[in-house]
Amino acid sequence: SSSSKDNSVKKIQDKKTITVGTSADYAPFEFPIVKNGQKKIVGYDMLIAEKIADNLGVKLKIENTEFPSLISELKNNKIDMILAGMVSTKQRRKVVAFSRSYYTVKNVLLVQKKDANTYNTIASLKGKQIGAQQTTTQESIAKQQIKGANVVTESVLTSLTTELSQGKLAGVVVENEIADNYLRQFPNKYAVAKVKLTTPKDQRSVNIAVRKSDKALLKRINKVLIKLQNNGKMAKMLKQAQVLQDKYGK
Amino acid sequence: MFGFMKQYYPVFLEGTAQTIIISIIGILIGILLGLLFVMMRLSKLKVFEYLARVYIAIVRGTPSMIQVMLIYYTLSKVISVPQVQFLGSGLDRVIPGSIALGINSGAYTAEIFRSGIISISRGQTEAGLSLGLSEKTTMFSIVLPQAVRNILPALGNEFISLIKESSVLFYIGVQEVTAQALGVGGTLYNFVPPLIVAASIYFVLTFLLSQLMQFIEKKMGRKYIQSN
Amino acid sequence: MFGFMKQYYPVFLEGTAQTIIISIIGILIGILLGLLFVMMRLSKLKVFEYLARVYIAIVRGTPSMIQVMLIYYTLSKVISVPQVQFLGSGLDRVIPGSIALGINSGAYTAEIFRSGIISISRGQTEAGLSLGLSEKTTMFSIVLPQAVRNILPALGNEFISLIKESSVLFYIGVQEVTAQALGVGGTLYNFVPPLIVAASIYFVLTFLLSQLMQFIEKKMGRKYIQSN
Amino acid sequence: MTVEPNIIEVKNLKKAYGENVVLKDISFTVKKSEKVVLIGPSGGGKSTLLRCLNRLEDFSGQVIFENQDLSAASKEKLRALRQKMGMVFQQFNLFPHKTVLENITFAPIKLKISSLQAAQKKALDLLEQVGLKNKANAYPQSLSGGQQQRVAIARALAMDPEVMLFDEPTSALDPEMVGDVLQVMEKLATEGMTMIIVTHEMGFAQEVADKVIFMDQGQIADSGSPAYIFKETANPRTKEFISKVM
Amino acid sequence: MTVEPNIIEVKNLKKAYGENVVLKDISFTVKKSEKVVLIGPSGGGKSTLLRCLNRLEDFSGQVIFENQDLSAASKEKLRALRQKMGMVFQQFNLFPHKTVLENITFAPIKLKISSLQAAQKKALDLLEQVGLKNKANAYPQSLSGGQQQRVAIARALAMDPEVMLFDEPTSALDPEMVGDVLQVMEKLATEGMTMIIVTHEMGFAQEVADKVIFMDQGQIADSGSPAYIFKETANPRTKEFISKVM
Ligand SMILES: Nc1ncnc2c1ncn2[C@@H]1O[C@H](COP(=O)(O)OP(=O)(O)OP(=O)(O)O)[C@@H](O)[C@H]1O
Ligand SMILES: Nc1ncnc2c1ncn2[C@@H]1O[C@H](COP(=O)(O)OP(=O)(O)OP(=O)(O)O)[C@@H](O)[C@H]1O
Ligand SMILES: [Mg+2]
Ligand SMILES: [Mg+2]
Repeated sequence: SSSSKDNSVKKIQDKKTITVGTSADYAPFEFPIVKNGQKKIVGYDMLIAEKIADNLGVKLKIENTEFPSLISELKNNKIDMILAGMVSTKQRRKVVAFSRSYYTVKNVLLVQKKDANTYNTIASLKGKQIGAQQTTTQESIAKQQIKGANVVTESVLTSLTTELSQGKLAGVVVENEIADNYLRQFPNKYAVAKVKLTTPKDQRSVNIAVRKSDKALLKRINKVLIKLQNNGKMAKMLKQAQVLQDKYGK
Repeated sequence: MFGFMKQYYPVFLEGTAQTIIISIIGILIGILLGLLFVMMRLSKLKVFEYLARVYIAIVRGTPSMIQVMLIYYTLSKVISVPQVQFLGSGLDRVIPGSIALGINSGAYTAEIFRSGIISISRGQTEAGLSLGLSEKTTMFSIVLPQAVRNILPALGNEFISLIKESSVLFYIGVQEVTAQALGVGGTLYNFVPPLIVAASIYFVLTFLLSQLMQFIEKKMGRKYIQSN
Repeated sequence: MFGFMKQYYPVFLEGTAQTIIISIIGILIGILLGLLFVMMRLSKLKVFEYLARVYIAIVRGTPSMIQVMLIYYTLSKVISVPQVQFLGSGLDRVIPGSIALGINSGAYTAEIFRSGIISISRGQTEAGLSLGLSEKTTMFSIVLPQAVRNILPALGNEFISLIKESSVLFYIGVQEVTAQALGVGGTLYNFVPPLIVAASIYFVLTFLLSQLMQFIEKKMGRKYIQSN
Repeated sequence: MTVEPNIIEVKNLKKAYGENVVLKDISFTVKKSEKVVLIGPSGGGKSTLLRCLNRLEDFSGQVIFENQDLSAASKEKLRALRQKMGMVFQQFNLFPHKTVLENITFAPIKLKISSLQAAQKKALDLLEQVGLKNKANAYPQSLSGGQQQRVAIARALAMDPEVMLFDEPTSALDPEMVGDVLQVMEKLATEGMTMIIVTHEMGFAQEVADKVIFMDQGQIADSGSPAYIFKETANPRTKEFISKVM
Repeated sequence: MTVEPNIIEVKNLKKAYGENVVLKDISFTVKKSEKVVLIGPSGGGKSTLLRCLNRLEDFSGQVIFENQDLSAASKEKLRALRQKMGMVFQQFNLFPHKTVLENITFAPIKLKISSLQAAQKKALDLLEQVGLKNKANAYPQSLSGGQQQRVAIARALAMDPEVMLFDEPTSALDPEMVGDVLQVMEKLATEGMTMIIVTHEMGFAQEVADKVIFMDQGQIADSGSPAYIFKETANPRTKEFISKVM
């Protein structure tokens, strides 16, 4: 496109590949499955990434690493964009550019089924251990809102939910969609607590991150997102990812 | 590059204290388990020897990260520790975590003890026995004191690697120095400077430990190795 | 509990292959660096000795996880590796990652070589020199072959710990066995069973390696240690 | 020589390490106050035999010491019997982490045979006898080999043994140290101690021995008075060995 | 004895390990075909002196070998000179990872002094001389100490040395092995080899030596013909030492 001042799109098209960075332990956004004996990283984010690649006419390559290192990876040109359920916080906006939002986050507290009605207020969580993934918005929500609780941070979400299921943690702050998936998968094990967590405005929208210099790419990505939203495919893809996780997460 | 330290140094201090504490607990438990398992390993009862061999083989054959997580999940079902906060982490994590470190270290310590015992020539045991001393007295008063002296360098190395391995406790939510560095790195969106700080802290800790070990070695040795 | 394996075994196979490959590269680089640094360490040129000491001290005094991340970030700025996919990870990660493993292992290997060289009595060197052989020939034809044989067990241990440590490459996105296990755990929303699978894989790998080392040891030993 | 009772009887002693039969059917007796010297080529089984006498090795056959069967003795019994047999090793085997005095007093005190005072007094007496009273507070490593061996003898004597077993006590010593140790042993011999000695010091053997046993390939190949073994024997293996080492 | 030129001249040789002065101003000469025996108490510096002669240690003072100053020699020169001095150690120091034959042929082949065939032929000749031709393909560990030492002598001889240095070649041996090694050395002596020998075998010294040097505390305390050292000397330290070891 003529308006772009940089050659970020051209570079990708020359390479014939766009590399997306993600941290595939965050179903249904991104998670590994085995299909026909082949490992694949799938999920809502990956479906969107594919559409972007299609639109650019290039192949999609997925780099799977730890969530906390994704932004470093992007800055070091190891990847071209991040789709990892990443929320566009003020802090992050200082270092990377974000696309328009493709998902709005609501955070909830995932608890054991037996505690479904135990934690109704912030006060009821006083002195309890609450888990949140390190360097995520959930960590800051837990730390800022659940006053009086002890926040435990670890790098992998699953290790937190494993602890929850064993009673080591009273609850884990997770994104609504993930909580839903846990409930669907293990209806007898988990529940969402009644306690209200507010998700601050700047921590609500999930976006795609690119380098600040890659303005042309960002423009292209926003175009794709608008199209997917308008033709209703976005919602379908989320469903599709949930179904996949239900199927493979057994 | 390290300007962030002005703001974040308390986090690193807390993490360092946590690392020191879990390492000390881990080392102590490792020594106790090491003694127990080396006795089992050298025991004439085949069951004991077998159990000790299996323990040592499993610990040495699998990554400590996985061990710590599995031990932590198991231990936390068995022992109950009050959820008191301590240097930014619950004691119910710090304690099983350090025990897990100790269980890991015990296997290595047992092997070090064994090499030390083997290094003391059979002649020392025979001299003890031929004086009519019991096998236990010979082991504890004649062989072990010499063995400990011989294995001090190896023990020092094991303690140093325990300090470094203690960073795996970050997987079970213990906020030791690596966890803190990664947290700060995540906030800064740049891991390199906080990791360099963490590495320097480990370097200082392990350096101090190795100086301490050398001091002990000299002190134990001075008595009886006099060049004539 | 392990029903998921029916579906997910290819992931673990791929991860295992990746672990094996990075370990082999790491071991080879470690041996080369070990040889280089032991020669520097024993060199009469103080600069070399000093450099080797510093390298060994830094590597041994800091956690391998931090080393790997720092080396990776540095290397990836310096050397450019094509981003070819290989067993689920980019070569641009696999290669700097295994080099980082090798740089870590090299320090330990150098110290093992040194202990081996020291263990060969000064008499062997003197016998070589007194025949008019050069110091280099004496080192490479007389001392080193014997040293290598003496240090095989220690080298074996070092290789085993390298295999286990290779799991730190998952921090830089190399999809080795631990990374795969954690990923599968994410899909299953439970990662105890995949971690047990990963631990078993490491156990088998390290067991096979130690068998191999014992076989080599016997083979090297058979020749000349004959009980008379 | 008066006729004394047997203090040690070895009957059909056999010992193998795996396939390797090291002692084949050894029988002999030692009378009270008798000095028996064992000689023979390397690997012949001399050390193994001494170690069996103290049951530091398991074996088949019988070793009867003061009318007690060692092979059948309980652990406690065995410890009591071992106290009555002093043993001196080729490599001295002093405890390097204890002073000379502690080396000598450790067992008597630990086994509650003497009080600390009594044990120390006795140790100093013994050190005086072996000419090392001034080394009481030294550590073994600071002594020469000959001095260490004399301490080892004092250590064994501190238990008031009935028998002393010596396994090549001088062969790890520098030549000029050998004399001092042999002198201590000669003195012991004159005082009437029962002694079994493995040695290559043929002069000493001729002088001190009541009986010389020539061991070869795990067997008693020849035995008799020093005069017999060193001069009269017709056994070709004994003769060959003697000619080599004299 | 004909008057031969000096093959080795040692002038004011001094050697210290840190503070510990081990050799204090040693001077002596060795003539071609001469047999010099070094005796003296342990720690007196005999081994250190031999090692200096081969410049295995750095030292101050001069060692002149065939009119070349060893202390000033370049690395290559030094290697060439060392080839002309065979050295036999107390602990044999055979290369355990090489067969007997390889032990002997390794240096000549590596240094391109002989072809493989020539070296092997010579090695077998030498093995025959020391009575071990049948052990050519054995590894050192399978040999007895005496056999190993004889191989070590053959290894040194394979370089056609002008001088042979022996450092207590028999003191690590079982007594019945000593004779075989001394016999090989005696033969060498008769054949006219220049030899410097540290030994405690006084009988051998008396028989073979042209000159005996008594070293004590890093100095030549006494020296002369065997008759002088063993019988006539008035030096009290020599006399004391001789009385102890004879
Ligand atoms: N612990 C052991 N295990 C296996 N074999 C052994 C052991 N100890 C000794 N032997 C073997 O037993 C045989 C006799 O050894 P022993 O030490 O009793 O001989 P020796 O007569 O004392 O010889 P030397 O004069 O060399 O001391 C040798 O063949 C030796 O290899
Ligand atoms: N590498 C070394 N470092 C320090 N001191 C040494 C070294 N080698 C020998 N010495 C010292 O040098 C002195 C002379 O030793 P040397 O081995 O030459 O004596 P020796 O006459 O050969 O004795 P022995 O009869 O015991 O072989 C001793 O005091 C010894 O401790
Ligand atoms: Mg013996
Ligand atoms: Mg010497």
